[in-house]
Amino acid sequence: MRGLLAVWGSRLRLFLGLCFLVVPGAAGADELNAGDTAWMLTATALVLFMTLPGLALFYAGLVRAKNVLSVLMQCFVSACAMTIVWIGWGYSMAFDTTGMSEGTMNLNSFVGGLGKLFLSGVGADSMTGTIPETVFITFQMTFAIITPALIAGAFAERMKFSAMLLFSVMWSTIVYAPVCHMAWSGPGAFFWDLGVLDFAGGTVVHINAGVAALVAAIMIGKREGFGQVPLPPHSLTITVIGASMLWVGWFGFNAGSALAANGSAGMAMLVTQVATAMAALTWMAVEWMKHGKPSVLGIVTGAVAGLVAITPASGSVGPMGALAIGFVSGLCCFWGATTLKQKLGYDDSLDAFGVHGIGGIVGAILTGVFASESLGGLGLAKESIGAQLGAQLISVTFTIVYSGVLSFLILKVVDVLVGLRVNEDEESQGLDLALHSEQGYNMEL
Amino acid sequence: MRGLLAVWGSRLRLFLGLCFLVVPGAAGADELNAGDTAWMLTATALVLFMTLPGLALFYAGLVRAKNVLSVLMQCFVSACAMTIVWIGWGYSMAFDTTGMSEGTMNLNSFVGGLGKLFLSGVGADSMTGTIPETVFITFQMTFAIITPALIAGAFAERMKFSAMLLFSVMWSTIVYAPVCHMAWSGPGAFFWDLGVLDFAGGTVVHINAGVAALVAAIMIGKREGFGQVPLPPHSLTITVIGASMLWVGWFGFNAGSALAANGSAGMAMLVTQVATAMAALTWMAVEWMKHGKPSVLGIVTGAVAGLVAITPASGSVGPMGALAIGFVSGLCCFWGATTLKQKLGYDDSLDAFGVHGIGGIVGAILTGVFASESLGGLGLAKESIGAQLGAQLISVTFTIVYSGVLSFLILKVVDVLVGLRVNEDEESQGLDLALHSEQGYNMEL
Amino acid sequence: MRGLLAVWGSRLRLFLGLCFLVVPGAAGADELNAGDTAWMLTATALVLFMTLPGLALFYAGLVRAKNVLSVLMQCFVSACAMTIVWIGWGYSMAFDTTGMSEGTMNLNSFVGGLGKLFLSGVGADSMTGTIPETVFITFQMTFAIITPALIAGAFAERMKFSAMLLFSVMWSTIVYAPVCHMAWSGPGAFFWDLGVLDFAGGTVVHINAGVAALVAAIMIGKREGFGQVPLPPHSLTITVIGASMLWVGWFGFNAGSALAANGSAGMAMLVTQVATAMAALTWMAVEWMKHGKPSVLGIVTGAVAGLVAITPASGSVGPMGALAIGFVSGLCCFWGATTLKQKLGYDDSLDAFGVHGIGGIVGAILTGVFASESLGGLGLAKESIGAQLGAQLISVTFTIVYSGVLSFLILKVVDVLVGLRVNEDEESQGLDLALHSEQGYNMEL
Amino acid sequence: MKLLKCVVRPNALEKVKEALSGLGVMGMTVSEVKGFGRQKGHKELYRGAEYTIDFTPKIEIEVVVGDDLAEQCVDAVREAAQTGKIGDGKIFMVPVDEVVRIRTGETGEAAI
Amino acid sequence: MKLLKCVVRPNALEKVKEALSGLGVMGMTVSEVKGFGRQKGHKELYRGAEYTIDFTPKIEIEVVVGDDLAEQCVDAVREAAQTGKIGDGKIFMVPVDEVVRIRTGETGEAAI
Amino acid sequence: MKLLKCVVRPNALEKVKEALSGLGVMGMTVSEVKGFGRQKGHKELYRGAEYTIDFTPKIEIEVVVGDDLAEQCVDAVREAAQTGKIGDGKIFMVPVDEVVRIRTGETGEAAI
Ligand SMILES: Nc1ncnc2c1ncn2[C@@H]1O[C@H](COP(=O)(O)OP(=O)(O)O)[C@@H](O)[C@H]1O
Ligand SMILES: Nc1ncnc2c1ncn2[C@@H]1O[C@H](COP(=O)(O)OP(=O)(O)O)[C@@H](O)[C@H]1O
Ligand SMILES: Nc1ncnc2c1ncn2[C@@H]1O[C@H](COP(=O)(O)OP(=O)(O)O)[C@@H](O)[C@H]1O
Repeated sequence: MRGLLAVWGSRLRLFLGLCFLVVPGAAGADELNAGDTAWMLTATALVLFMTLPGLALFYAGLVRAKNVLSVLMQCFVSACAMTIVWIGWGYSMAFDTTGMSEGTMNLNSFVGGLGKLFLSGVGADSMTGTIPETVFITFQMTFAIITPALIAGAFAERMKFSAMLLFSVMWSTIVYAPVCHMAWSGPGAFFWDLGVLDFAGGTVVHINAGVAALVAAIMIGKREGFGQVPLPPHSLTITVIGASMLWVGWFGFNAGSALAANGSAGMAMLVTQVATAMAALTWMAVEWMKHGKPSVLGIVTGAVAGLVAITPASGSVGPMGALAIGFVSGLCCFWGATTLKQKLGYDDSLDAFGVHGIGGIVGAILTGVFASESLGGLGLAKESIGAQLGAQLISVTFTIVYSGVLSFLILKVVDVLVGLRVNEDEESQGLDLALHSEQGYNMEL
Repeated sequence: MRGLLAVWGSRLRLFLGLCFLVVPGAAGADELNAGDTAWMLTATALVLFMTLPGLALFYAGLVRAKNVLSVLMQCFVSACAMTIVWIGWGYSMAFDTTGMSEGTMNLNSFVGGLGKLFLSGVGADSMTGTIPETVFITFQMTFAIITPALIAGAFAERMKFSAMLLFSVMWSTIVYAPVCHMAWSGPGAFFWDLGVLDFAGGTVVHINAGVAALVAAIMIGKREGFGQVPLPPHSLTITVIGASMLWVGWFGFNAGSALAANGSAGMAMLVTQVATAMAALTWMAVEWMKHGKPSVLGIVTGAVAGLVAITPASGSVGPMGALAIGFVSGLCCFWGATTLKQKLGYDDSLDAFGVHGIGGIVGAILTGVFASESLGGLGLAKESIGAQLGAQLISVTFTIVYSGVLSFLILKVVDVLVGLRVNEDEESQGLDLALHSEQGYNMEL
Repeated sequence: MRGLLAVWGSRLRLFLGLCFLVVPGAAGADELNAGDTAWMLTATALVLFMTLPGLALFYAGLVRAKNVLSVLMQCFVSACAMTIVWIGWGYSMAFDTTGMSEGTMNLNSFVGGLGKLFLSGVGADSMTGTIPETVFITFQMTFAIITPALIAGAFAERMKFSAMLLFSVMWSTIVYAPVCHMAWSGPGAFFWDLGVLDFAGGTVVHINAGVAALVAAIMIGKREGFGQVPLPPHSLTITVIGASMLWVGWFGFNAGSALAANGSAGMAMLVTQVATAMAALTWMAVEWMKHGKPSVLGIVTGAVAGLVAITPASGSVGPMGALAIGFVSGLCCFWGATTLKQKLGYDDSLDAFGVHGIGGIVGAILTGVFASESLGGLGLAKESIGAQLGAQLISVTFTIVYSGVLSFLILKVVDVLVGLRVNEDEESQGLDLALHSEQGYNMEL
Repeated sequence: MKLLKCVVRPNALEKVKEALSGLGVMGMTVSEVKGFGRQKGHKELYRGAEYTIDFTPKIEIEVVVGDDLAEQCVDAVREAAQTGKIGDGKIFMVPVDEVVRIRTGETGEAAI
Repeated sequence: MKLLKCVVRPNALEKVKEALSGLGVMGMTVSEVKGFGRQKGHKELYRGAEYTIDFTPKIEIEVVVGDDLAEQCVDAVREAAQTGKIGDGKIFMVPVDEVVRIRTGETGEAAI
Repeated sequence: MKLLKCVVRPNALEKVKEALSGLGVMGMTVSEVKGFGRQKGHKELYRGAEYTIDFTPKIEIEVVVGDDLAEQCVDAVREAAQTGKIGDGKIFMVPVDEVVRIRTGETGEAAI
C-alpha cells in the first residue's frame, strides 16, 4: 500500500487542501501569494463570524428568553478562551510535525509536539504553503473556537458557566487538538496515512463535537419540564439570522480549507451551496409531508445539516455528489433531531448531536462514495470506493469512541471540581440572572 | 454600427466588467489569477449575505410581528430553491453561448442553450476569464437568488407560501434567466449587441423584480385593513440591521461585477458608497422638509434606493456622476414609495416597486448620461449620450414589458394551481402560525 | 536624527503599513497587485460593517427601548454624511501631500492641501501603492465614518439629531482629517516625522474620538435620572451581536491597515485576535472576582477594549506583546468604565471615553514598549524603547489637547446654532418618537 | 359607578373605542391579555416537538363609567365586538366605590 | 358572581388552569404582571452600575365564577399554586354585578 | 378591604411605590397598560403613511388595603403621581370581599 500511496501522493495534496503544508523546512521556501493570502484573511474572518455572532445567535434564539445571554456568553467565552489555548499549546499539539514520518505509526501520529508552544519561532514572515503562517494559525484557530461552542447546544439552559468554561478548555486540549492533528497535520498522521478524506472537518469538527454533545446531554440530564411543558424557542427571528450567518461564513470554512484562492476553493464553495440548499429543501419537504406545514426552524436546521455533511466532502465531490449528500443529510438529520431523540429520550437541547453528529457521520461516509470520479467527484484518495469507505469508517469510528470516552471523563472531572449543573432555583429563574446578573431584554420605555 | 463597435470593443470589455468572458473555447485558455479569485470568492459570500440575512431582515422588520417568520421563510427558501434552479437549468439558460454570434439576432440572443444543464462539463479547473467557472457560477447564482426574493416585498403578509415558492421557481426560469442572458452573456445577446450598459444588474435585477412586484401587488390585492388601520413595522431595529447588511453586501454585488480585483472594482466600490450616501441624505432631507422630522426608515430606504440606482452605473460613472445618481434616485424613490403609491392605491407592502422598480429605471437611464467622459464617467459604449440613452431606454422598456406580461401570466397559472392568497382567518391570525405553526417571538421567561 | 531616520526608513514603511504610499508621482508608477486589491476591497467592506451595523447595534442595545432608533440613526447618518465630507474635502485634507517634505515642519505637517477636493484627478487607474487609489480612498473613508460615530456613545439618549449631525460634520473636518494627516500622510507629517507608531489608528481614531466623547458628555450633562433610577440596556442580545461584528470587522481595520495581503497583515490579524481575547478574559476575571459573577456586557466590553488597544500596535507587536496589551487594556478600561466614571460623576452613557479613550491611550503607549524586538515585537521606529515612548507620548498628549479643545469649541458653536440637548419632555418620551416619529418596536400582532 | 372589564378580540379594539367614545366616554385603559375559554388555541411545532397552546391573544379594556351610562356602554361594547364566532369575549361589570382624578383631586363621577 | 384575581408564580399557571378546569370553570383571562412584596427581588449589574430590581415576574389569572363555586375555586387555586415559599401570591375576591357574553348577549351565570 | 387600581405615568411608579411603602403597604401588583383619555397621543410616520396613536403608555398599580388605610393610600398615590399636567391618571377604588394568602392560607386583612 505504501507504493500506491506514493502514486497518488501529488493528487492528495490537492484533495486535502494543502493542509499538510506545515512541513517544517520546506514551508519557509514557499513564496507568498497575495491572492491566496487575501482569500485566507477573508476566510478567517468568515469562520470567526460563524461563531460570533453566527452560532451564538442560532443557538440563542432557540432557548427561552431567560437564558439567552447564557448561550451568547458561552459562545463568546469560547472564542476568547480557545484563542489563548490555541496560541498557548493547541496549535503546537495540532500542527507541530516533530517526529512524524509517512507510514510510521507512533505517538506523533496522534498528537503534535511541543515545538510551537506559545507560537515560538513564528514570525511575520513564517510561511505555510503560499500564505503567512500567522494566517494559517488564525484560520485554524477559528475552527478550534467553533468546535467546543457547538457542543454548548447540548447542555444549554442548565449548565454552570464555570463548568462549561473548564470543560471547553480541557476538551479542546485533550480531544480537539489531537483529532485535528490526526487528520490534518500531514504524512505520518493517523488519519492522513490511512488516506482519510476530511477536507474541512466533518470528522475533526462535527462528529467530534456531536458525540461530545450527546455524552454531555445524557450526563447533565434533562431540563426541568422537558417533555411536560413547552420549551419553545424565544426568537426564531434570531435563529434565522444566526443560521444565515452560518451559511455565509461556511464559505470561509469550506472554501477556505483549500488554503488558496484556486479551483479547489471555487468548487468547494459551489458544492457547499448546493448541498446546503438541497438539505434545506429536503427537510422542508419531509416536514411538509409529515406535519402538513413547512417550518422556518425546519428549513434552517436542514440548511445547517447540509452544511455539516458537505464539510468533509467539499474538496472531493462535484455538484451532483453535493446534491446527493444534501438530500441524504436532510433526511438523516431530520430523523436524528426528531425521531431518534424522542425515542432515546435524552435532552439534547438544541440538537447538537442530531445535526452535527449525525450530519458529520453521513458526510464522512458519503465523501468516500461521491469523491469517486465515476460519480462526478474529484477523485478518491484510495484505489476504490470500498477501500475509501473503509478508511472513512475507521476515522469515524475512532473519533466517536475517542471523543465519547474522553468527553465522559472530562465531564466527570469537571463535575467533581465545580459541579456541572445549576441548582433548581437558578434554572427556574433563568441562567441570565442567576449566573450573570443580567437580563437579555428590558423592553420598558 | 458594426465598425464602430469594433473601435470601442476593447473598452467595452472594461465597462461591462468582463462579464462576457464566458466565451467557450477562449475561456479555458485564460490563466487563473489568485487575486481576482480571492475577491470573487468574497464577493459571492457578500451577495449571498445580502439575501441571507440582509434582505430577509430588511423586509422582516417591516411586517407585523405575526408575519415576521413568513418573510424570513420566503427569503430563505428563495436561496435554496434558486440554487437548485440555477445549477439545474438557470445557469445554462443564462450563460450558455451556443448559437450566439455578434450582431446576429436569433433565439439565442434571448435565451441561452441547454449545453450546461446540471453544470455538465464544469470541473474544478474550468475557467471564466481569470477565475474558476465554479466561482462565476456561484457568484451569478447569488444574483438569481436575490432577485425573486426582492419581489416578495410586494405581496408580504398575505401570499401563500406554496404560491410564492411556485412563482419564484417559474419566474426565475422564464423571466430572470432570459433577461440575464440578454444583458450579460456576451456578443450576440440582445442588450449586449445594442450596447446597453448594465454593469451589475439595474435592469436584470431591479427593474425586472420591481415590475414583477408591482404586478403581483395589484393582482393579489391589498392587505386586510390597508389604509384603514395602522400596519406599522414591528421592528425598525431589525430593518436597520438588514439595510446595513444590504449596503455592505452590495460592495460584492457591484464591485464584484468587475469579476476581478482591479481598478474597475475599486471605482465601482467608491461610486456605490457615494451614491448610497447621497440618496440616503436626499431622502432624509426631503422628509425633514416635508414632515418636519427625519426618520430612520426614511434614511435607510433612501440608502437602498441609492444602491439600486447606482447598480447599473457602477462600472461606468465617476464619483460626481454617483452624487448625481444618488440625488435623483433619492428624490424619485421617495416620490414612488409615498406619493405615487398613495395616488394609485395599490398595496406594495414593502415598496419593492417604489424602490427597486423606480430606482432601477432611474439608474438605467442616468447611466446613459453619466457614463460620458465629459461628465466624469469612464466612457459610453455608444457614440453619444443620445445614442446611449436610446439603448438604455430600449432595454428598460423591453424589460418592463417582458417582466410585466410574463409575471402576470405566471401569477395567473399559480393562482389556478394553488391559489395566491391565504384566507381571511389565516391573514388575521398571521402567516407564521397559519402557514408555519410557529411564532416569531415568545418572550415569556 | 535625520540620519537615523534614513537608516530605518525602509523598515518604517513596513511598520506603518505603507500608509504613506500616497506620494504623488511615485504612486502612479506602482503596479496593481490583484491579491492586495482583493484584500483591501474586503477590508473596506469589513470596516464599513463595523459601523453598519456593528457599532450601531453595540450602542443601540445599550440604550433604553425608547431611544434605540435614535442611536441607529446617528450611526447611519454618520456613514452617509462622512462619505460626502470625505470625497468633498476630508480626503484631500488628510492625504494630499502638497507642500510636505521630510523633516520640515510647516502648515502641511498638520493638514493636507486642497489638491484633491472632490477627488479631482482620481481615476479608475490612479494607484496608491499596489492598490487602486479608489480603494484606498474608500478604505480610509470607512475610518472617517466610524470615528465620529464612536463619539455618539457619550451623548446617547439626549442629544438633538440636528446637533449631532452638525457636530459630526464639523468635527470630522476640523479634528479628524488633520490628525489623520499628521499620522498617516507620510514624510513631512507631524507624527510621522516624530517616528510615532500608530498602525491602524489608536491615536487617530480612538484617542481622538474618546476625548471628544468625554468633552461632549460633560458639556451636554447627565441623562434625566442618571444615578437615581436604573437606565439598563434594553437588549444585551443586540449589544452582543454588535460587539461580535466589531470584532470580525476589526480584522479589516487592523489587518487592512497593512494595505496589502502580506505577512504584516497576517500578523496584524493574529495579534488582534490574541489581544481581544485576552482583554475580554481579563475583564471577565476582574468582574468575577469583584462582583462574584462574570457578565456578558463585561466580556464584550473587554473585547472591545482589547480591540481598541491593539489597534495602534497591530503592525508592530508579536503575539506575546498582544497578550500583554490585552491584559493591561482589560484592566485599565474596566477601571475607566466603572471606577473612574463613578468617581468623576460624568455621564458617558455608553463609555465611549472609558473604552476608546482609555484603551487608545493604553495601546498607544504600550506600542512603544512591545514593538521592541527584545519583547517579541517587529521592531521600534526609534532607537530605544525610551525614545519610542517619548514619541508616542507626544502624539498622545497632542491629540488629547487638540481634540479636547477643538471638540469643546465645536460643541459651543453647535449649541449656539441649534442647541445641543432635547427638552425634558422629549427626553422622557424618548428620542425615537420625539425626533423621528417612529418606534423601535411594535410587537402587537 | 361601574368598572366594565371587557375582554375582546384584538382587532375589535378600534371599534370598541369608537363606540364608547360615541357615548361620551372620555377615557379607558387597555391591556394585552391571554384568554382561555371555549375557543380553541393553536398548535406549534418545533423540530418534531408539538405544543398545544390553549391561550389566544385578547385585549382587556377597562372603563369606569357612571351607573346610568353602564348599561348603554355594555350594549355598545357588545355590538362593536360581536362577530358571533366563539371567542368574542365577555364583559364583567364590577362596582366601584370611588374614583379620583390624580391631576385635580376631583372625585366621583366628575373624575371619570 | 365573583371575580377572583389570583396573583401567582409564572410556573404555577399550568397547574392552576388545570385545577380550575377540573372544577368546571370554562374560561379565564391571564396577564403578565410584576409583583412587589415580601419576596425579595434581584440584583442586576451593568458595567459597575448595580440595580436592585424589587419586582418579580408574576402571573395574574382573572376568573369570574358563580357565587357557589367561588370558595371551591379559591381552594383549588391555593392548592395548585402553593409552594410554601415567600412569594406564592394572593387571591383577591371582588364582587361582580353582571356578566355578558359578547357573542350571544347572554347575561348572568349563563354567560360565564 | 379595597382594591385600588391606580393608573399613572410610567415614571411615577418608583415614587408611588415608595409612598405606599411609607404607609406600611407590603405588596402591590403592577402591569403595563395603554391609556386613552384627554391626554393626546402621538403621530408615527412610516414611508409617508401617518398613523395617529391615541394611546399613551401607562402603568397600572393594583394594591389591596384594609378599609381604614384606603383613604390614606389614595392621598399618598395622588401626591406621588401628580404633575398637574393632563394625563396624570386615575385611582379607582373597588370593594374586595376576601383576600387569601396562597402561601399560608391566611385570609382577610392578615393576608394582605
Ligand atoms: N369565567 C371567565 N373568567 C374570566 N375570563 C373569561 C371567563 N370565560 C371566558 N373568559 C374570557 O373570555 C374569552 C372568550 O371566551 P370563550 O369561552 O373562548 O368564548 P365566548 O365568550 O364566545 O363564549 C376567553 O378567551 C377569556 O379571556
Ligand atoms: N397588598 C397587595 N396588593 C396587591 N398585590 C399584592 C399585595 N400584596 C402582595 N401582592 C402580590 O402578591 C405577590 C406575592 O406577595 P409576597 O408578599 O411577595 O409573598 P406572599 O404572598 O407569599 O406573602 C406580590 O409579588 C404581589 O404581586
Ligand atoms: N373612564 C376611564 N376608565 C378607565 N380608565 C380611564 C378612564 N379615564 C381615564 N382613564 C385612564 O386614565 C389615564 C389618564 O386620563 P386622561 O383623561 O388622559 O388625563 P387626566 O386623568 O389627567 O384627566 C388614561 O390614559 C386612562 O388610562
